[in-house]
Amino acid sequence: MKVHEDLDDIPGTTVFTAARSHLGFHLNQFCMSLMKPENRERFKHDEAAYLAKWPLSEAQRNAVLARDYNEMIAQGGNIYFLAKIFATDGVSFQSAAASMSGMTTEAYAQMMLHGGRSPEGQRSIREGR
Amino acid sequence: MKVHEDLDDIPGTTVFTAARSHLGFHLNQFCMSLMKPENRERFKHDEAAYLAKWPLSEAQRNAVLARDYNEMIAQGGNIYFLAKIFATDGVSFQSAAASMSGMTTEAYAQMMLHGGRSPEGQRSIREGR
Amino acid sequence: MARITAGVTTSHVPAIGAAIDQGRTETEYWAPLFAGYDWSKKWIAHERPDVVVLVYNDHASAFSLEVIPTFAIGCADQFEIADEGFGPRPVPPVIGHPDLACHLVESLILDQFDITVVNQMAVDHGLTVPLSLLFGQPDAWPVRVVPVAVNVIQFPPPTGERCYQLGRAIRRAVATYPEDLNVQVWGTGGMSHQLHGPRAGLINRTFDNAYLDDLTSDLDRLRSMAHIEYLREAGSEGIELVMWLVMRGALGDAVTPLHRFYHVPASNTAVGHLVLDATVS
Amino acid sequence: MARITAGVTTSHVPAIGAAIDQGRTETEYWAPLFAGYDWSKKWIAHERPDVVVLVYNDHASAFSLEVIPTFAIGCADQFEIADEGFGPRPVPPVIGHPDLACHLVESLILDQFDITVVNQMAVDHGLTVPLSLLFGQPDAWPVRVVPVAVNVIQFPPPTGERCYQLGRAIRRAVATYPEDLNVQVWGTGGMSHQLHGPRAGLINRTFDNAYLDDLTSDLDRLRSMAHIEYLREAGSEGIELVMWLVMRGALGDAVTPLHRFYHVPASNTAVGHLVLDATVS
Ligand SMILES: [Fe+3]
Ligand SMILES: [Fe+3]
Repeated sequence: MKVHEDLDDIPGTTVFTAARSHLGFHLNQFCMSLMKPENRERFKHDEAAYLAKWPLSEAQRNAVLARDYNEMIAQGGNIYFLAKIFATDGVSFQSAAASMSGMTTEAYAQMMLHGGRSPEGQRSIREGR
Repeated sequence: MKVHEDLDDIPGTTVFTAARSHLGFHLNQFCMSLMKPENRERFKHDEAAYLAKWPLSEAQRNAVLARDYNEMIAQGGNIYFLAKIFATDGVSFQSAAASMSGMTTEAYAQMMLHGGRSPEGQRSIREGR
Repeated sequence: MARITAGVTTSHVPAIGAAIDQGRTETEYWAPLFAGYDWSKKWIAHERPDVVVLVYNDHASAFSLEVIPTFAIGCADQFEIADEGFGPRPVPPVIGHPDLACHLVESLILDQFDITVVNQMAVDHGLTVPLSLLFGQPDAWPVRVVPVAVNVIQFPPPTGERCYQLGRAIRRAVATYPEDLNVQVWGTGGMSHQLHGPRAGLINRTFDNAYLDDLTSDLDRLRSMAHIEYLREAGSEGIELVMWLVMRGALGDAVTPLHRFYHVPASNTAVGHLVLDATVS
Repeated sequence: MARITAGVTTSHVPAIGAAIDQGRTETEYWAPLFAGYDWSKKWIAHERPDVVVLVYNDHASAFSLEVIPTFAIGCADQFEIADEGFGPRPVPPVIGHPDLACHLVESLILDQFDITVVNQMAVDHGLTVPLSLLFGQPDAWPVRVVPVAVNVIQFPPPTGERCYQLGRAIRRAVATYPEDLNVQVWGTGGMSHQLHGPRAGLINRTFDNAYLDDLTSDLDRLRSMAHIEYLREAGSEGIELVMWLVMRGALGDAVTPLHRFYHVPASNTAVGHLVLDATVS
């Protein structure tokens, strides 16, 4: 996979490059299928059976079943595609974002009400700023 | 529809502009459906019933049923899409081209063997060259 | 001749759409946000544009990973409302302007922009939330829309400079459209936000306000801003801001700021909103 | 580092594919055409490129009228063979080079080309007939392919100059790919032909031969040729020739012609074929 030194230097961030898009193609296409209500019903009825129709890696499949969004992203998922999963679950974007940052929904909501996460120290790993 | 004086000045030629693409959208999308063998079978079995599934104008529908390719093109058809119809019919591209130019397949084939249609007089209506 | 009279920028958060659709605009959380659009709603009711060229990004709604256009322009009569996973927003379908859209795609391709022509697509919150913010909840949208979808999901989006140049080319193309039309250009997305990973929730007020300033006072800085700066400073999803530069390029050299608003938060996002007048006096 | 070593142009008529697939290459009608590729088949067996960046146009196979990209690059592992209405050609699937393709799309977008990224598509005779002409009927294609699909169906295609500049940008991008790869760039389509309407069957030998000449001797003339000239002189479908300019731009300033062939007819079309060496001595 192509190395992007700058992109990989941003703390807590996974930039969705062409190579990640290639890795996550089927995972993200599965997510797109959840834009149809009948597919959401099928998925909710039997998640494993529904997932079996997509050629996902085991890591991808397990991450979906566990709703481990950071792991889905590590396996090529993109947040706008993955949003179809938590929309199907009735989970808000804010709750999903909270879970990815390791915070409770309440603590995250309070952080946002107080101006959000500061960019200080969040810009560059190697430059420590 | 946008006027293209130059494009409309070429004898016997219909340039497939964005406006014609808009006009012929459903006609051409119907043609694309014939890329699946099961759809070709359905179409051959009952052409009118198959065509009824597409929101075509009456002129478009009649032109398809009559295999009037010049009329299909006047109604927004594009030759690469329409090619799916004559491929379904087992008609060669050369025969289809012959019919559009008002020639028999044999006469057209002879013309091509002798170097094709000359560009003389075929470049511009208004300039007569 | 058609003319571009004004530009609008605004963020386009899905939760804003939900607040409107579910009648929650007066709550303590949402009222301050919607108050920032009161001036703009009155302004646009008076301006009555015929067409909005609406620059937005699709969020994995119309475009899957199968085909990812950098710049796509919608030439359809009508655009359905996408189901983003919780049913389509209860808003009217978006009515296109196929004749102007066809003119734009032909002009832009001949002007060296590698446009993807789209004859059928659904539109998501990126396009409909800005319409709701400016027009409220009408039975039918009072404007026709030419959707211009910009890829900002798969890296790299087009550069800020390329977006700015697309805007300039849109301006040239609109000026050669024969019908007398009042055209606005909107740029949506941004401001700072990050929706994924441990850094989710990043907001950078300083960056955002400098961006709002420089859209009228130091455009050269924004035109030359590299993607990595957006990503570091405005959050990974804040790179949507490049779409504002299409709007800015379409307004020509001189603009007059009419209205400015900034608010944090809307869900995970900082909301920025500008109204710019492009009318040459 | 990867390097572009050579370029090939060739027409890509469906009937040529059918003649190969049905074992009719030795008939009176077809033998003179295939003889024109004998030299090239020996040449490429000796050259053994690792990858072909294959510039072609889709003929309403992968792309319907729903989404029409001006420039699309395929990043998939493999591309299936399209069914163009009479079943897929009986040729092996086309194996991609996703890593190089991803590098190209990222480089080109940052270099101000508005590429559409494609992760899944079928490929039609526009791509497979040139492979068959150069490689015959192997069990597997001996080369990986990065498909570059150019819209030439809905007017306007990109200009010749834009195609040439895309080629130059491909050259810059390939030069920064870290792996040592022997890359060829092919431009397909053309030469003069018209497939529709009363003017069907138009062939312009004079125009075609001047085009073959000027690809090495007066490139400026070809770069500035307007679409209307292609349409008037080479037939409406002859505008596919703009794709040859992508190939030419990718070879750099100095090229050495190695082989040239011209033949009329193949079904409705004039066939032109060039092999150009790009190796700097
Ligand atoms: Fe967005
Ligand atoms: Fe072709």
